Amino acid sequence: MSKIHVSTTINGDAVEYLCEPSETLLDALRDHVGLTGVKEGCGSGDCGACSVELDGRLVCSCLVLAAEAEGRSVNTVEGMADGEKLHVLQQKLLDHAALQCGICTPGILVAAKALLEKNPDPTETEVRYWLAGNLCRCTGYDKIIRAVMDAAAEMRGA
Amino acid sequence: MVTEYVEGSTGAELNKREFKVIGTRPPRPDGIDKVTGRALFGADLTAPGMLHATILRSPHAHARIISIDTSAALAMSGVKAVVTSQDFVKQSSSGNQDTLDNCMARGKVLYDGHAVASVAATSVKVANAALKLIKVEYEVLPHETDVDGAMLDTAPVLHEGRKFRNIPEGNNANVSGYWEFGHGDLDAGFAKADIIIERSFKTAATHQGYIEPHATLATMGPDGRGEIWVCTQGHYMVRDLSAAFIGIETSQLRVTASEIGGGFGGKTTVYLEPVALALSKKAGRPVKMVMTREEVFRATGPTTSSSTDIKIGMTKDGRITAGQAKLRYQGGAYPNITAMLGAMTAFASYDLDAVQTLAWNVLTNRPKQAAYRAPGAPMAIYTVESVVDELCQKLGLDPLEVRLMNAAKKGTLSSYGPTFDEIGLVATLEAAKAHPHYTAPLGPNQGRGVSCGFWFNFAGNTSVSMNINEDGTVAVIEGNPDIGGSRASISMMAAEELGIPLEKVRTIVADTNSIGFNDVTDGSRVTFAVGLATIKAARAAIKNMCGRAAQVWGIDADAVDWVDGAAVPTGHNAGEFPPMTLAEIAADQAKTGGPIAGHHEVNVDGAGVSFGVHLVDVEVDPETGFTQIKRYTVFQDAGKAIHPDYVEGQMQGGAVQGIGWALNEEYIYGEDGKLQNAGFLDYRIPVASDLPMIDTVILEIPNPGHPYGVRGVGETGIVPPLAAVANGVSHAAGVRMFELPMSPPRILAAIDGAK
Amino acid sequence: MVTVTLWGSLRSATGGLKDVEVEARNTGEMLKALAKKYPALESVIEGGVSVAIDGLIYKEAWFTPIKPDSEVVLMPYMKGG
Amino acid sequence: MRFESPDTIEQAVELLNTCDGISRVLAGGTDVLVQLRLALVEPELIVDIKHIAGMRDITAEDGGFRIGAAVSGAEMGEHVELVALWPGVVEAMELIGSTQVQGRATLAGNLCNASPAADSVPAMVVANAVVTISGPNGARECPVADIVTGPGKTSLGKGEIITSIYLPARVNNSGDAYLRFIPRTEMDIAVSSAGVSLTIDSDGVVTHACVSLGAVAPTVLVVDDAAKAIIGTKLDDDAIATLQAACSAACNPIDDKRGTVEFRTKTAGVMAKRAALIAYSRAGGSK
Repeated sequence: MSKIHVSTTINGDAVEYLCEPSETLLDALRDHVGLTGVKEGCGSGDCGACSVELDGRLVCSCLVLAAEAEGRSVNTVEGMADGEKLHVLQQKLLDHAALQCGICTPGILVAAKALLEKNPDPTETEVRYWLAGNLCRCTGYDKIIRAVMDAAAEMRGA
Repeated sequence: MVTEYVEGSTGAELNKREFKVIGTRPPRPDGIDKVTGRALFGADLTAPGMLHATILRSPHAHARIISIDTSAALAMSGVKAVVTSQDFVKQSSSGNQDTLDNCMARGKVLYDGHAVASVAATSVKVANAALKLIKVEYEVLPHETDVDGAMLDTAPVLHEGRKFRNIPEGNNANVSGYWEFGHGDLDAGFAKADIIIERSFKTAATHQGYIEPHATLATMGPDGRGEIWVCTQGHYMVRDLSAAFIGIETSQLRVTASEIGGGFGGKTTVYLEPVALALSKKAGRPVKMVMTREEVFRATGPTTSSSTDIKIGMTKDGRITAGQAKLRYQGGAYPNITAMLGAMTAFASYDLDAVQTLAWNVLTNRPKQAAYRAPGAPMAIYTVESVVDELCQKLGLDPLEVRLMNAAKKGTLSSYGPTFDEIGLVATLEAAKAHPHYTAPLGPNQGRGVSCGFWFNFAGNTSVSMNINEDGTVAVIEGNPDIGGSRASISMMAAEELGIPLEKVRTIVADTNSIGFNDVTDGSRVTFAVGLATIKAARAAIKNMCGRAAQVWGIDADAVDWVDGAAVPTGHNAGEFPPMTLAEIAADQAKTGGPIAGHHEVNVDGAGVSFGVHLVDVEVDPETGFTQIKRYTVFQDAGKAIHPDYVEGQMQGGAVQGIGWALNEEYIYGEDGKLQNAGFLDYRIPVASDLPMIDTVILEIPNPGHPYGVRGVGETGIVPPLAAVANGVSHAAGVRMFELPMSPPRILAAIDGAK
Repeated sequence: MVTVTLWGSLRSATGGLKDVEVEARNTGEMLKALAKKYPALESVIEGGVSVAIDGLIYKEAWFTPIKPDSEVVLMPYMKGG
Repeated sequence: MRFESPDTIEQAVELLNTCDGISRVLAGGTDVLVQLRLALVEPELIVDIKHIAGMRDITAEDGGFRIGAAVSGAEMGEHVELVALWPGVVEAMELIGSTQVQGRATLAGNLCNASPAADSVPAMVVANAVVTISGPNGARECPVADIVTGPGKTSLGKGEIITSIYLPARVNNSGDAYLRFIPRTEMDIAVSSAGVSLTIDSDGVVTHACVSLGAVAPTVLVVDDAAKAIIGTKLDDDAIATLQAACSAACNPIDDKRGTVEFRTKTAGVMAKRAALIAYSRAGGSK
């Protein structure tokens, strides 16, 4: 069985990798591209730790085959900061102490970014439902929700 | 002022101290790595030549292993090593042997998912294919997963012929532990009561539910020296057990803790690490192992499930006259002490003349339980607090007033033995009573629940080193994995004590060979114990620096004090020399005698105890039994909140884990003894949309045992929510609930049953 | 002499006594004296215990001083999560 | 395993038809990848249909909408006209999984997975949705209600692929709704569910109704007695009670880890009642 050659764009860079037909995008990002910021918590789309944007659409990379990324564009947490400058969401998560262990944080950030791109002024309820697929076991979500709301406010003002 | 603390300070003195860094909310030092994806967790490391290993697990709940034939797997292309229980060393302590047997079944498999063999191969795919070639012949045995069932004489015996200590006559061979606590005359106490309520409760086993599955990378060379990289709450524990299990000395094994993606008690033991090390020893190459989520649920740390009888007597005006609890906990296939902890904590919130708690720990065909945040306490206190609430309801009394009337305080003989010193329960209850939440109006189908909670704090073995760098910065080296922001709070305590800005301090968690021994990150111990050792290490460094200044000034070392980050002359030399700052002393250290460091190694004592009170408003849909949490407030005594954000985070996280336990989380076993919900889809932890904001009120009743008054805060938050939510549901639904989780089918059945 | 209060299930080892007296100046001496006076307690102590002295809980600390009027409670070995 | 992403439906059909082993069509992949992960299925061939023209389009047609087989739930939710016409179908689709799953999951996939608890199917059944299928013998059409034959089983033949689902036009004063019961607010599989579509006249009297139930039988139930109970009424309390009782009476559920027979039976009626009230309000009725 031969491997599949995939040409794709990851965080704005042209990237090529070889993958097996059964490998997921999550496996490819972590094992072939070296982007270990994308986390695996369940492998079944239930926890959201592996969230990435695929052609601008929020998805679980564990539910995408690596081969499907051919010709498409993938954004991960590693692409959020601009060099030394953190994305507003990253800064707000720090400011609000909205992370404890940090394993869910990359997925939360990618998901929250996708939300604010679609809805710059979400209500608390909208943030909570949008992030319902991003499990966090440490924080009880309180500080995460506050951080996302605060980031939204700052981004609207900017 | 001199940042000195007098040994034996009372709480009042501690309250007077003015802090500069403690109590502020700076960003966490590991934060940038975690928001950029750079932080390295258990599964994130790779090594050249690395193999991947996976585990063959039992499909049976209980079976004798007749034979294991690994030859076909070993012959497969790409397979480099196979191990079974035969590849590990027999242990002298029964506790360690149990842990080893849980890592790799010996003789019998005791639960669905019990590890039987492991294969290291060139890829996960090859390893999994090889597992299918391992032939295991089983003799399937009858199984039991229920605690009450396992105590029956007809129950299958898990450990045939094994004798457990202090088990009274009349208990069967599955009872692995028995304990009694209490004081006073129970009969006389109940005789004084105007009302006595007796109830029985059941709670389901829950899982810690950390989002990061267990992962490790182990390597062992032909020289017999090994290294392990692992997500764990205690890398010294991993070192000691892994070395013992494969029969090498601890000095030959170096363990480095990765960032840890949640533990909550579930990463205080080993599962994969000794297996990966044994495979690496055989294969001569690094071996990586990462559990799937299904494996995490089937084979790691759930809590105990429980079955409890409670009897409490009360006078009409609300005084508790006597309390009795009989707690039966099953903790899976091996002995543990969780029922004992339940028995010690059940009535700890109350000042009682007569109290008795009896506890049985029972073996069942389920995974070996692991600690989970205040192990044993949430389910015990749930039952007591439910009955106290029912008594208040029947007598028409205010639940907080009744708790205040009966609250344990300084001088109370605790239900588990010792007399309490300074504790914060009364202050916490009063804060709850005064809070607007307590008197806010409720809507239709809504109910308000209240519960107290109690948990011990632990301390233990701790080592801290502190290097004063030439540029005036400080490196703190400690050995406890940071699961909730402890590097921040340790840095803050170092900065406070040294009198320098926080940004000059960097704290790292060192590997097992780089600093002295440390107990596991558990028992809410790290901010307390590592903080204490850090403060003392700083004092050692300060003493050294004062000595250097004295030498430079040509005065007596005793004539130098440390004020606001600088050495100053005192006594008759006062004002004679300008203060010499830490940075100045550091810069000249080579000239004044060499490197400056401070360190402290100690088995810390003096951990306080911790109390919390939770208020919750719930709304129950009378047609579906669905419960919504409308409002939640946590009141907890932190002693002294070093970094209030992280204290709040612990309170909020604990509360939400407790809400999950109360409403939906449970291990569901089929008749076949197999776990039916080994995934986040059907093991339902709370999601963001299930919850309101979790409000917090931090109280600070200083712990006399810590220089800054710190109490552990990590665990107490999970104790009250079970009863608080249950009491709220009982009021909202108009029917009392006696079983957790209060899933919608259970609530609806109770509502319909009461009609 | 110090008075040591035992947790309930240990009474079978002391002939039903809940409070026992031993000669000791610190926890290590107290534990040794207990094991000597009540041999049935030896294996319990070896298996690991905690000691509460005047309300503070100590684990495996032999040299913690005990005053004659101290409240001393023998407790099981405990562990958190 | 082989991965193919053909450009035409003919190629896709040919690939599937000539594959001797197990094959799977990949649209959103939210079910297929989970099955692969758990090794519940080890297919020889995966055919990604997202590169085939039309598969990712929502097209207006005869007053209704044709939804390509690879259109995600998120894309449906963003289509204002579709949401206005069949709000119940769209909300049913959008209840499936998380935001992340919505970015991938499809109506066609939810249908072909053939779970008794599939959220979109009861909603599509009351909408009289029609499926277009391509296969070795050309194209054919089939009502949604006739696709699922049992848990995990469909009436699709070898080599057949659903290419689109058509949601028809509807007369004025019509409304639909879908509700499900889950133990949390999100991220669960339906324990019981109900879809209702109805039309009212100018007086607010129901002239047409269709009521379906999910997760309470091996396949979606259409409960004619429940529809009859509200036709000719203004959804007064008696009519609603009769509808609720008819729904509960029609249930034939199982006991499992997600719910008991009693619970499913009762809550299915509750969901139907509540869905009917929402559909009535959407049709312009007021109570």
